[in-house]
Amino acid sequence: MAYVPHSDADIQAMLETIGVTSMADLFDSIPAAQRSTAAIDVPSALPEVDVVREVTRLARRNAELVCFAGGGIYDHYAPSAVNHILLRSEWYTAYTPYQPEVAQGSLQVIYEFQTMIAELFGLDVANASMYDGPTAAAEAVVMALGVKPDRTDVVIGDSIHPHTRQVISTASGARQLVSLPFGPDGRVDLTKVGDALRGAACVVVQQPNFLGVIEDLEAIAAAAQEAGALLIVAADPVAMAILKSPGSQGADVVVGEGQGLGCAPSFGGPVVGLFAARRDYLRRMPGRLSGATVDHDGRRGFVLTLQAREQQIRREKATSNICTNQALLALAATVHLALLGRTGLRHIAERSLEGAHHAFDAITALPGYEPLVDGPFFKEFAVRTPKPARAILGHAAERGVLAGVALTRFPGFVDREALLIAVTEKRTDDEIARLVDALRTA
Amino acid sequence: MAYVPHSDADIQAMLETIGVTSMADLFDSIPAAQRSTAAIDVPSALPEVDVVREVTRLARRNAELVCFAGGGIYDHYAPSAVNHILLRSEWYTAYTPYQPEVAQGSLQVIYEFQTMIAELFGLDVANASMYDGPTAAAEAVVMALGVKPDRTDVVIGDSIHPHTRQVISTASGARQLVSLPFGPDGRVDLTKVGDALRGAACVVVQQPNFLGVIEDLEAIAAAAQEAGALLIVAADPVAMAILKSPGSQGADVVVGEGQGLGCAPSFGGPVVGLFAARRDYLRRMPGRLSGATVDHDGRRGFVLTLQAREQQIRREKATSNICTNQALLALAATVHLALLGRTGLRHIAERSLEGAHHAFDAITALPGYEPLVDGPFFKEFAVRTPKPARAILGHAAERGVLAGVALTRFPGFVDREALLIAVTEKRTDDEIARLVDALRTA
Amino acid sequence: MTPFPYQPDPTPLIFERSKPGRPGVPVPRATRGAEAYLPAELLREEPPRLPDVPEFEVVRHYVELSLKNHHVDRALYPLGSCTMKYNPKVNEDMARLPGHAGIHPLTPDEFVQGALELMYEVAEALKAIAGMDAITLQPPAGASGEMTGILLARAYHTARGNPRKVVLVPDSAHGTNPATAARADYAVRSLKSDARGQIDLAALRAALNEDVAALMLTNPSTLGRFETDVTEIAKIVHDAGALLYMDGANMNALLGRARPGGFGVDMMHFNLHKTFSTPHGGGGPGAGPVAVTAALAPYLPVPTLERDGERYRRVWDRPDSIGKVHGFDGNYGVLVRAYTYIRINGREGLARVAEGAVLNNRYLSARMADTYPLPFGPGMHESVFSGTFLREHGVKTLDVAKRLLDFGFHAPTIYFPLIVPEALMIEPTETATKDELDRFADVMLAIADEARRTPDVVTGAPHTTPVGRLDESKAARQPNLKYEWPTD
Amino acid sequence: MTPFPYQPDPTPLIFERSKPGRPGVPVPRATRGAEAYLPAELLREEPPRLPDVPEFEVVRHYVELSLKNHHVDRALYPLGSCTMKYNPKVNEDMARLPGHAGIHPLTPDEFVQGALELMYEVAEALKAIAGMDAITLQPPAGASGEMTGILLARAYHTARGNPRKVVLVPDSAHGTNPATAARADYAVRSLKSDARGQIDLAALRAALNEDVAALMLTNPSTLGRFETDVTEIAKIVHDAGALLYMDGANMNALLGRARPGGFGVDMMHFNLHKTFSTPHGGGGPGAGPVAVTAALAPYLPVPTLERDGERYRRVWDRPDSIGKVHGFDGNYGVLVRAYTYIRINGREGLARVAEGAVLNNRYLSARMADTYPLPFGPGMHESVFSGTFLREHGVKTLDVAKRLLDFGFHAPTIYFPLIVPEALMIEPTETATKDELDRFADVMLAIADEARRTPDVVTGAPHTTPVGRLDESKAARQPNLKYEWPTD
Ligand SMILES: Cc1ncc(COP(=O)(O)O)c(C=O)c1O
Ligand SMILES: Cc1ncc(COP(=O)(O)O)c(C=O)c1O
Repeated sequence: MAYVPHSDADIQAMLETIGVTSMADLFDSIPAAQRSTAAIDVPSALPEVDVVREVTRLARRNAELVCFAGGGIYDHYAPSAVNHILLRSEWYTAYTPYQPEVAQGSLQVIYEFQTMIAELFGLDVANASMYDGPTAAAEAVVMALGVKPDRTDVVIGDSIHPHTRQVISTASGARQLVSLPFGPDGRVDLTKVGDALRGAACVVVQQPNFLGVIEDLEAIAAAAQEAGALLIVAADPVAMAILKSPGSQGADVVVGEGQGLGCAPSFGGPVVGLFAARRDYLRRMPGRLSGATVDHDGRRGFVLTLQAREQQIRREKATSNICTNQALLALAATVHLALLGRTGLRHIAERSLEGAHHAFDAITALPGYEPLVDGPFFKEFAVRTPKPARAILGHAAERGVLAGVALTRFPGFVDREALLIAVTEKRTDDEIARLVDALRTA
Repeated sequence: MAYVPHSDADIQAMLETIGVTSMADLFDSIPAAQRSTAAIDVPSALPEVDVVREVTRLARRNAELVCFAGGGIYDHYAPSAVNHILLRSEWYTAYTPYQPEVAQGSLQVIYEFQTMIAELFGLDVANASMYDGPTAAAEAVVMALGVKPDRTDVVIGDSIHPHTRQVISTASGARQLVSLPFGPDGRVDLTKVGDALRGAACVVVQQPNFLGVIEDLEAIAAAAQEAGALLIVAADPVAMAILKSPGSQGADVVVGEGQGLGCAPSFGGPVVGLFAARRDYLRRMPGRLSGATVDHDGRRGFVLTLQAREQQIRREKATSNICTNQALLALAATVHLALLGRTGLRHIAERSLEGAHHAFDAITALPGYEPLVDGPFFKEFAVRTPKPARAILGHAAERGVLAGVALTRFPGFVDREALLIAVTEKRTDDEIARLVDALRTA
Repeated sequence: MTPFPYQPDPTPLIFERSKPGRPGVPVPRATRGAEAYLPAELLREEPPRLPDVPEFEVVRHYVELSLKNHHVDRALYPLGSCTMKYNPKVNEDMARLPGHAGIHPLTPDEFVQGALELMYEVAEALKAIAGMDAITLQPPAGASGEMTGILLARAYHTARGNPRKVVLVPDSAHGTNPATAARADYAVRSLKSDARGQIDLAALRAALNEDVAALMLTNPSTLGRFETDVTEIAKIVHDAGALLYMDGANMNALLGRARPGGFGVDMMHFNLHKTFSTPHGGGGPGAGPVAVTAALAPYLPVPTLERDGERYRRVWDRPDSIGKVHGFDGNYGVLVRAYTYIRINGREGLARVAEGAVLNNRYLSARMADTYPLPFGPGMHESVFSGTFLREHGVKTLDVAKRLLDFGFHAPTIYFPLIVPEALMIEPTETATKDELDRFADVMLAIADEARRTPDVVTGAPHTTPVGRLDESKAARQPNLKYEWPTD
Repeated sequence: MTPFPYQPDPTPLIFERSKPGRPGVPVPRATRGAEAYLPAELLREEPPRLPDVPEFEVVRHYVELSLKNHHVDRALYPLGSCTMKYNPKVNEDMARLPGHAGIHPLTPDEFVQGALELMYEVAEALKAIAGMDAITLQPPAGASGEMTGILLARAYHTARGNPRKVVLVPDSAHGTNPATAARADYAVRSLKSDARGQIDLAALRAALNEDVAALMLTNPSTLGRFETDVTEIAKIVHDAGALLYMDGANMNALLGRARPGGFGVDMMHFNLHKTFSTPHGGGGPGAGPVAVTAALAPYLPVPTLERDGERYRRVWDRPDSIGKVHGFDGNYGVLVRAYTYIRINGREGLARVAEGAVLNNRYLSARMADTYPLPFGPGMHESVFSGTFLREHGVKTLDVAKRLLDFGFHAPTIYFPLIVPEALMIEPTETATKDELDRFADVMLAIADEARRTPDVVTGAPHTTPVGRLDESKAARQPNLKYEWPTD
């Protein structure tokens, strides 16, 4: 009743105009056997205030912890203005910009977003967003398989996020996933790359990788090129402020999880998948694209373009089945990056880097905590723990700290008693000290 | 630095255009002796995220308590849509609508607000808002003194909120405040009204009064009229959903605290003062008024009108010195009332009434808790306590309950060990049970 | 003349506003640069060219751009199939509570019991509405739900020895259906609709064989009409050993009135961003939970959610699972909104939603049908009109759509479904008031009239929008997809 | 043509949208009606005629109306004296934290230590900025601060045996100054400004005697100019036993550059809604803290705030206090915003604010001064131009103001201060970018040009706003101040 706006008189008048006598008549087209009469088994209607109380109760059933967990979702700070922009109903209550004349706001934002993502990743074109980082990676694999129709192998670094691997495996239709091990430095073992790549459509690595380590992309790119395989890199856009861009290092497709750009962790969603590629692959890209054009008076305007790639036009021949994407989060990322600007993003990256290194130094100085791998890392690192990582997490949580992620929870890492610890610019020295203390006393 | 948007190059270019060489030169007009060179003694600049942390820390230093306190500020629920409207920068970053062509939004809202307040209070005209309930009462007294230039007495019911009395005394310039006692039912003692009013410019009472009791306004109005004094009533707008309006009962001016209409308690401000009067007093009213008119094409539009009452035109002859008012809160009240509508406000009032009576019954059944007065009450009531009220508040707070307000904190009530307890529609049966339990175990 | 609110034309790009050296939002800084911690060869030389724009100007930029959008909070947004209903404001607040927005998906279960409880309750409600046995909340949108469903079908068939090769898709289906099936490595066979716009049972029987993995049925169909033969269809499909997938995008018509589980559906997706009022966000996010019968439950994505008394946990140990279709547990923030909506409506309110949706659509259809023909009759929650009658005036459906913009309405979905020529697919949703519907009907009739009298006004529309019709072929021929910095 | 975003003209009143029997927001209901608890004679028979409008339509109504407002987040809002600077978004979030927005003012002090600490810190910061000894945060706006100040003066003088009778107010002062003094039962004597637009020392000396309670000085003055004789003025005033009140509305020019306490001010108010970036809210709320010297401290309103170590308390036992000027402790929510602003800026940033404010104004003045004369020269943070040169074309300052609206800018403050004929009082604030100032200057010059070439365009302006110039005299002659329901 809350949101159906009619009075009884309205309803009567409308039924009359329709020419039926009751609401029930409106459902006549459902054969009697398929009509259900029993009430839906959900609780009774509640006033707004009571629902607020209930949903708040649930929110409080989630512990409030100082977050050192990463693994794809990072507790970066989103400036307040991001949310204020998002709260304008012009943005969040609009649909996909199918009528460009009344959607220039959304279309220009997508264009700006595409520009920013392409720039961060060092590539020619980026799309309007994918569901998240892992599904973007799966789309990239599908694209690569399409580009290389005679190849079926997909080579995946073991240093990639296990969830990304799972999503690729589930959702890309890839037939053959070939593993690429990592060495003691946590980086893809370059000596194995060449072999693995023979006959592969693509190789997928992550930058920085699942263990936080920065891969030697140039070497991997060289090997991929040599083998005629596409190089797909799943990159952290925040790291791009300081690291060489994968595009400049030879990647063909760069995907990524954009959550760190102004999106709340939100238990993993909604976040925003990033997808950028070399221009060569433009017409094979998944997802929406906003392009600049002009109206009849020559005014600049934007439209969804190259739609002949998409399901609404191409149906079974589409490059992807994606329709609804994560537009609002792409807006968040765009506003976020605009607010931070060139130097702001760099400060955030450097501060995360510094905090992570301070935490690393302090933690690896504790007895029993040792680096899992020894490659250069950005804002995240893995340490072996003297006790089961899950027990340490419980101990730290009692002290109000989410001390990272237990590697044992991931396929491929189940026997590694280690914590993956992420430090963003949001973590103060004090909080890092609390973390170290929690680990020490665990 | 955060909000000064220039680059060094901008600053250089601007200084050049101005024709000075340094920022310091811009302050040359301040004689050297008056220039200060020492830094302002406030802490250093902080990033936004750190300030959020700090201000959040302060927020958490305020206990989160289930609120049974009233005394002018009530924990009514504001539907979510109120705040969403208020968060549109069109509303909160606008100034007073001095250029009506680009402020029709604000002006129409004020007009709607005036209509709603006049309707609730049963009077002819209402203004665009005052600072709060007590200052609105003070303005009413000033107006009455102006209407009755040969009278100096202001009669005030002892059953009015002590803060209102204090503000009237401080800010109205009233020379003589005459007290009107209340009887055992908590209502103004009608037998004393006639006498007190002789020679008075006005009488000020509150509906429901400070003790929650509903006054017999008709009788007071009759006495006031008889004595040629204005009747000023400070009324709770929420109560107006079910109680007879003071206007219909003979009040000349009705003021009120509008906080319960969609404004957060916010430690007492910003809230919104309401002011309505009979048409006779229109040109003596304080504050802004939005009036309907037409433009050159005959289109309806709104302007600030009758400004000849106001300080920006009349300076020392103005009806009040008010300039900035509480416009945004008036918008909140308008949206709130529009969302609730005729039946919604009634439900809220009835539910508050019912909750208060349930709580009253349960509390006065406890040993040692007795009604302070026995008149009919709306959503608030006072009970004598078996122990000092402050101690009981402490005990209840440990149980997460703000069990009301100790009457002893107020001038005029310092020797009354009693709690003033308010129940709004937001309080669940469960919460009321917690309150009763806290009082029982105190 | 420039319109009000004043809009410079065009709004510059955020990059065009950039001037180096201007401060952004104040952020924490490191004491030492990246070189102190990382080898130089990993570091970039030039920072990415993000714009240098002060906070205030950024805010103004995106406020200004926002004004160039139509949106639900302005006026009717009658996009058929999209269910552009009111997005309650309280949903937004709930999703933003720190206890919901701030939680990390890799937090051990014992510290996110509230989130798991909420998801569990959403799952239970959707199962009850679907009349089905199990569910996954992981798919982040409808198309992802479809994908999940078809992968479940593949797993199901594979477990029975033959993954099969073909998925049947009616010609009236939404583009995501065939695209999904193809993406899941099935051959797509299109099924022609019959004269009623429904599944042609004979054609269905003919198409079915042991290679067919599933039929993807939309019910109500994209014509807004209930597939009256659905039980028969289910039987035919099941007899061939295939599965019946239902695209539940149109559940707004059925809430509390019919349960897909009750008419033989094996798996279906919901669009929470349609039926359950979560906002579309200018294109997303959504959520596409997939409900299934017990036979398909073993294959659901990991983790699944289980309850032990008051405790909830995510279960990963599901050997038959298809795996993961999202990096984490789906669009949780969307689930919070949907949960809020479900609780405010409650059992009574949800049934009213379907009533209101059908009432509003049937009313609007009744008001328009004398002028705009309905080749297949009015639908339940949406109706598909045909604009062919305007051809004689040189006016197309596209023109009507554009002309609507001048009256402050959004256009309907057009040229879909494909089986209606010059289709105008209108879905008012239950949250439109009668006044709004009347205004919209009046405008539609007025446009038909204009098309007869002053067709140029219609074919030249829109006239009042920030830009006029845009050169789409130029956009496609010379793709300009990002800003090019001036080379200086 | 209708503008975009489309706006029906006029937007109906919310009452005109009402139709009985439609549901509003769902609220809790009592089990029994009011009659069950209260005697019938207290109850009204007819409910107040609030509108019956569904939630969605209410939202649309106020969204639509919002679009008819100019606001800071669109473009320059150069109202002199009003300091329409950027209102940082984070301020809004902080004020809405439940721990700030949800607390009750009558909570015992021990449970609101955070609020008291915050207020204490704001008080300390403002005292440091003012260079004064004590402060009250209670006044909810500037005018209320003035009132508080003058009541303090009365208390001070009364304690010394003679409350005195007169308050001196320069002719350039803001209207609230004389209105306040009169309201506090003082006779107002206006002081004519000298040729510099400053206090005429001779006139001041002549006006002073033992009946004068205070001089209300605005510094920088409403011309934006520093009162260079201020120390001398203070001395003269003090020698007569009077007090010097400073209207601190223009503190944006002085932050960190000059402290009123350092030049002899006895009491001053701040406008947090100007200098400290809290939004104006379409007319309010504000906050007008009053800082004073030790001599005036005993009279400050109750409660005052005290700190014992880590504990804060409100002190009511102040026998000499003037009492209360607000029902509770002032506009706390505004203080939270101001505190956030102070902490983000910090000591370095606050000094930059004044620099930026003066730089921006002087730059804009430099760009405009060749065309628009500045009778008293450019000001610090604001300048007052005169539009008399346009008279010969039949164009008034009002016309220029209206014409600006067509270019998407708000108008300056006009016809104030009274000592400048055809005054245009422009304050860009420090948050305007150079680009914005250039655009504004260009438009101002273009309008002057139009005034010469095509004066009708200027005198007929605005041309693009939702309504044209409105009939103000009709509004005043036939006051229509509320909706009248049709009598049926
Ligand atoms: C009938 C139908 N099916 C499927 C979809 C796809 O859903 P989504 O956009 O959430 O991926 C849509 C979306 O518009 C639809 O209308
Ligand atoms: C110079 C000056 N003094 C006093 C005031 C009054 O302040 P407020 O509007 O907050 O009451 C103003 C407000 O515009 C002002 O500009």
